[in-house]
Amino acid sequence: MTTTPASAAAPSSLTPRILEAVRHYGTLGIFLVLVIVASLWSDAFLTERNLMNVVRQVASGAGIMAVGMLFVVLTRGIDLSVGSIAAVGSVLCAHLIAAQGFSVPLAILLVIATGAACGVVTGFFVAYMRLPSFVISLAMMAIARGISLIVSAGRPITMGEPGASLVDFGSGFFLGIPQPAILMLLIYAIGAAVLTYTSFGRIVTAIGSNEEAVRLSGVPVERYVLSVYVISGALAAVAGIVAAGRTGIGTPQVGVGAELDVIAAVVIGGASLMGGRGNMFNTLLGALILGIITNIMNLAGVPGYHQNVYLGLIIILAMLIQYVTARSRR
Amino acid sequence: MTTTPASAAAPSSLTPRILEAVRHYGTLGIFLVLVIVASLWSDAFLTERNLMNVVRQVASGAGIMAVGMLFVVLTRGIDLSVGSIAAVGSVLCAHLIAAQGFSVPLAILLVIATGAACGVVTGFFVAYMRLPSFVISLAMMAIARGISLIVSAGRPITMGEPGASLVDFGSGFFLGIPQPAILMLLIYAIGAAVLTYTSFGRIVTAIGSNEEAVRLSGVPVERYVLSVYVISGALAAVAGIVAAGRTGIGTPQVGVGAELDVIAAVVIGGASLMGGRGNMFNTLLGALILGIITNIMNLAGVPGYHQNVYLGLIIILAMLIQYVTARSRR
Amino acid sequence: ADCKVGLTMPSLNAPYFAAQVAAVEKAAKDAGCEITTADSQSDFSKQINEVEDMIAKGINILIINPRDQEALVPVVNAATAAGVKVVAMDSTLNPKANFISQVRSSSDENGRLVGDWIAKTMKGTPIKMILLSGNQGNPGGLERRMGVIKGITEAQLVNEGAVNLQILGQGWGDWATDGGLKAAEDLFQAHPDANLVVGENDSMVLGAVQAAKAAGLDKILFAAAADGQREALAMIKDGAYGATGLNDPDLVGRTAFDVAYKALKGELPSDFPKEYFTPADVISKDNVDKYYKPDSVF
Amino acid sequence: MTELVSLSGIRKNYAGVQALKGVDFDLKAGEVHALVGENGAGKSTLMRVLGGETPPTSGTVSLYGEMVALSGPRDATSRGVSVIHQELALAPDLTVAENIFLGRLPGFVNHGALRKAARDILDRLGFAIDPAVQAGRLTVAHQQVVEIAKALSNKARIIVFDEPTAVLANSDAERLLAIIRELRAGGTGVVYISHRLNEVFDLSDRITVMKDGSHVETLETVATDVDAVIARMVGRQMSALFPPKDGRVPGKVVVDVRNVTRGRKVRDVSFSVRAGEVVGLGGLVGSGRTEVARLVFGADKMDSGTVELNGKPLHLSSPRDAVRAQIGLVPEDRKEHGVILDAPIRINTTLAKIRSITRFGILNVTKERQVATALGAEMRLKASSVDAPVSSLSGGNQQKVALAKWFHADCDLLILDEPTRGVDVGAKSEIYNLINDLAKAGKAVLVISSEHQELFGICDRILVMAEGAIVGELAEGAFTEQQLLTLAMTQSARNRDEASL
Ligand SMILES: Nc1ncnc2c1ncn2[C@@H]1O[C@H](COP(=O)(O)OP(=O)(O)OP(=O)(O)O)[C@@H](O)[C@H]1O
Ligand SMILES: Nc1ncnc2c1ncn2[C@@H]1O[C@H](COP(=O)(O)OP(=O)(O)OP(=O)(O)O)[C@@H](O)[C@H]1O
Ligand SMILES: [Mg+2]
Ligand SMILES: [Mg+2]
Repeated sequence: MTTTPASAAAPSSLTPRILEAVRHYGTLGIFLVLVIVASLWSDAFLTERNLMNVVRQVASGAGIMAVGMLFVVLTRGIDLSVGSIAAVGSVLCAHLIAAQGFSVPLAILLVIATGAACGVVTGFFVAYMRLPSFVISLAMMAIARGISLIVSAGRPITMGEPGASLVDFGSGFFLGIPQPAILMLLIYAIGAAVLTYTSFGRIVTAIGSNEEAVRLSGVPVERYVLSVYVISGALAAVAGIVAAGRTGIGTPQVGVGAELDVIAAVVIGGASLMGGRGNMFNTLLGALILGIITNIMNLAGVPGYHQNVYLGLIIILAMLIQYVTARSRR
Repeated sequence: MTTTPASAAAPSSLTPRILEAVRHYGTLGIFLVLVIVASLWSDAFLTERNLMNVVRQVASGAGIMAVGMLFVVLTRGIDLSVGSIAAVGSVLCAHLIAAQGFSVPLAILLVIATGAACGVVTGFFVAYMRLPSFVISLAMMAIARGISLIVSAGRPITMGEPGASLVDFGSGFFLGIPQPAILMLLIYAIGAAVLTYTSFGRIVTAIGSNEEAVRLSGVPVERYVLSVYVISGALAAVAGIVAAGRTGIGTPQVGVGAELDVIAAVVIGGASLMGGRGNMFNTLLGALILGIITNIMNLAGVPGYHQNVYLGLIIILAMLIQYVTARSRR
Repeated sequence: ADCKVGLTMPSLNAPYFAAQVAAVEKAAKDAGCEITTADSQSDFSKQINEVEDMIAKGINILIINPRDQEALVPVVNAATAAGVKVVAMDSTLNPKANFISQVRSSSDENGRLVGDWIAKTMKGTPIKMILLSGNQGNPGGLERRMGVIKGITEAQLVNEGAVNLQILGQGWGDWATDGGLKAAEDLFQAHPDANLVVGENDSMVLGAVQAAKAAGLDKILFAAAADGQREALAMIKDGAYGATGLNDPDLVGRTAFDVAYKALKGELPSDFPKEYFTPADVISKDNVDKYYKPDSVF
Repeated sequence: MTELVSLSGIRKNYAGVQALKGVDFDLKAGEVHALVGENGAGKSTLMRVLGGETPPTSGTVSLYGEMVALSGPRDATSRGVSVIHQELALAPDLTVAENIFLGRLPGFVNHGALRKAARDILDRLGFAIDPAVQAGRLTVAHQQVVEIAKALSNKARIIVFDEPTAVLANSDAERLLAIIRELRAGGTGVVYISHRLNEVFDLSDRITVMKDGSHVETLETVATDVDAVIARMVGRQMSALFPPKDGRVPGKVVVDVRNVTRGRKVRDVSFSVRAGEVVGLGGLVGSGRTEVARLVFGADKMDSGTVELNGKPLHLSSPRDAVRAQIGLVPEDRKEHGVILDAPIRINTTLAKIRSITRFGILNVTKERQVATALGAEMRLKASSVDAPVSSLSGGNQQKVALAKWFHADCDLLILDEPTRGVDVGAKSEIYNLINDLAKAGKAVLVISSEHQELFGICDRILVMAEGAIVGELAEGAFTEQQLLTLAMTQSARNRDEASL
């Protein structure tokens, strides 16, 4: 009997693309509104110098770490240890260069490896023992903070002459753009490519979307879950190195409380903590949004105690813009 | 025609109960191991005075807030604002009593109402606008911290004579047990009763398991989601009041970073951040476990920098015990 | 020796505190005491817990750098009641509490000296100042900045007969170098006409020095209300950094322990003051050699 | 014919439950071996063993004559075994193409090539599903098609179809059956699990019947008939699948839907259902039936139109309004919308009317157990106890829990969206009886189903939808496949013609 014509509704092929676009514009909308408000609020905002400051601040703050965090969040995990690992990165980098006499490139390699190793520990327990990432990464947060304090004996380590090239990098410009910002953009570009164009990225997304489906497709899920924590740890260490390069010193004070900023950047960028949803471009916007908020408050001279209140209100407003622009999303 | 015998397989009736029990013993197992280790490690641990210290510390720390957090977590949400709301509670309580001349009971009522109001704001955006709780409560965290700084002008407020009854409560004993601890146990008992024996508790849990199914059963999901943030805010304010009672002053420094401790207590207690799973008894154990860890390190004289490392290692070990005892859980 | 020392710090997350810990630990070990150090991680209720735990453990000396001047009062009283010799150091503790003494440098006096030095150095120029504060609600920070402001005001009144001080903005740097850097970057954008940066500690000002360098601002004077961190002293030597107040963690730590130890031995003079200040000074190019030790902990 | 699979003495115990009690099963190249049995008989569990997803407690698995110990799904896949799951296993945030090739994505993904490959497979299946769309945006039926495409793309030699047609309309199911025949002709061995026995007889070479975790009998399809198979499945003779419709007296109009429209999915839909009447809503997949149900239930907002219940206009802004007005909906997506899998049966049962077991907000769990147990018995729910989580039930029994919720809530209008999806014949017949009982008790019932025979068997009249609009109505006596499809398809064709003009 009766073959039915293929029942694909033509409009439905468009819908997801529109929705996809709206999702983009959710974060982009906030971003643009914020930029407009900021430039009206303070003349100093839209100066080249200030904008370069903001991107450099973001690069050595939540920016780079947010890339790793997005990978983690895509798998439905969370990594609270990033700020502490950045501290380890900063301290260890300065220690290796100043006290141990390692060359800058070698020190950087070792530090990134250390960050990755921290990620291996977290990832192992999360992936293979199926323990909740929140608690395990909280434990790693404490451990890494402790290590950074022990290595530095609690005080800043000046890199001095041997670390000059790192400091040059941290404060230098390339084509008028701060070098740390270029590094950050590069990391985002790589992150975006990995997420979109490699099986790794797709599988990571799939795991957050439906872990069981991925497992049943014969994918060794554990390895991928482990990897995202390794990436996050390694990038946190990179963030620590950038912070050291920017100030010329390694200190265990780096990244205290940074985990919340980093996760906030990812979520303001539209990623879901329930996994499977999020992209690099919006995450970058999310990090920039947070950076701009504190920047404009300093420029506009919002009194200290009120800055907290403004920060909170602006974040809520930002999310409301996302709600309005991306209403149909959920 | 056609009747099928209802073939109830007898053995399977046991399964859920066994699993339930194992879930209990996961956290209880950690707890017992920790108590044994602690009493071997330091003679001072198993003294009445020390144990009373620990419960009072937990009561004015993460303990009370964890009850509210469990409700939030059960719905698949997160509330990062608890520490800041506790600060508002502590400052406002002292301000009302010392500067405004309110009576202690009235001040307490007003403060709890304020905490609840903060919860209403968070809950409104989460429940009715469907914005992610992580970001909204992060915003509320900043706002509440700002409010506590503004109200107190950044300085501690001494309650003095008018607040004497509160201070008596904070440092007093009843039947040999610190009064704040009794309050905490009472709150846990009520929380457990609400969770187990009321339709509210049941629906909250169900929302975390499958929000859509609950909505499609005709339940006004939004109201319930709003409520859990109100509970969390109110209990955070209570924690702030207890802290004020313990020290005799209200200060905006209360509860900095407490959110992570509180969530950790809930998760160590076996609750899932993916919602729908968790119970009061284990949450209490989770809070006590965290309290004991720091207590025993102080008793045993673990050096400051190393405490972080130990804390992290003990948390991981604790989770491993949970893994071993509750292996079949997932 | 029955000498068990408990040391509790508001945070270990700052070089100044690290140096203090090192000083107290060394002094305690030299005296043959056993010492336990605890880190309150910026949370005074943690610090209360720590003191409770230490009392339970049976310490007989408590050196406390209190996270809060009021909140720690009950537990300090409890410690004294339990027979512990309590000495506070560095941060203030309400003097109504029962303890032997508090040992610290005087923010007021240091600030006055630093302010005086600034006013002299910038004589004739209207001062446009950027202030770098630690964290909101920190009373120590408040004392430090008010000390400097008082010092400048008083010196200008004395020297010039009028106050010519404008504070363009206040940034928050969380006591750390990168925090100070970020806050200074923003403030320099908003106020390119600034000619003075005052920070509540050296770490933040070190960040501001870099921000100024990056922004190409070279006519700025840098000063900190207190500290004397090694890196800052090195820059004072070079002339890149103006001045800082003397707040020697080593001296404060050692003195605090000595006072407590003497009390334990019953050797402390009965008229020892409840508030003891270590000598104040402003460290500038003129006298930096006296204080600069390239191998110092801090 | 070579032996592809041989399972022998397979036992599987889940903490306390013996899901399989020593089952033998074999599969030859180029045959379709049907596996039938009641809900919970152990069919899916047996296939999970074959797919390497769960190790058997005891027993052996042989592939191509060689004994193997499968280490996991990957191992099974690499040995040419593909299982299409009963419970959909797609990653909703990934595109269709990515889902199809999920286990074998190349290191660097060329999305263009991937989509093309996916489109080829989908075209071969005869479905024009856009490979670039996120899988989560597809209807359940289309998701099922993607699952099938996923298995086909594996070039497997052994393919297990676990109720693949449960969510498909008849016409789409036909297309799938054609594909399976093609696979068989190519030498693939197919295990086919279905509760649609007519399909089983259409397609299979052999039929294995399972009951309560045991192998009952393996029959040559040509040498047996439906009744014999049913008798072995349920352990006795079944007289009729559908209860007699007499004894139902249509009363006054309960629900009156007028000019309801939502976007292009639902266009100007009007109909009414009387008390004591069972009205069917038929049509092809994607014709908008589910959407109509959700609108009447307040789960989605209508652009325009009105719904009256018992003569009073309803303001439907959420399901809550509908439930308060005594409307119930058993949704088509059981797992996502119908039940809370983690929660015990009793909690699911009382969820829509929790008031009935509370006083001042305090639960009376004893009463709840009684209520749920009684309802379970009435519905012949196969469960260890009402405290067992719904996730521990077989698919058919989960569906009964979804139904029980609304029986408990005691609605005036009950909307059932694909109520017997994945339900065994015995249970189906029970559900039909339950629907009949509802009608007899004076309730209004609206049934959406893609199984036309089912609509014919239980409805008093059938509304036919196409492209979001009601295109016709079949009265009792005029129920034929031909009629229904003509209505459903000519309208679609006409619309397309209009569109192309
Ligand atoms: N993970 C599990 N834990 C406990 N019991 C289980 C589990 N999976 C299946 N069972 C039980 O095993 C038995 C067989 O289930 P199975 O899903 O294999 O049935 P089925 O024949 O596929 O039924 P249906 O036709 O409804 O799909 C059931 O009693 C079920 O409750
Ligand atoms: N969440 C969704 N997003 C986008 N399109 C959807 C969604 N749900 C349904 N559709 C589309 O809406 C149309 C109507 O779908 P609906 O589910 O109402 O049809 P149906 O007749 O019930 O079919 P089915 O038998 O699949 O349930 C279809 O074209 C379908 O592809
Ligand atoms: Mg099955
Ligand atoms: Mg449908």
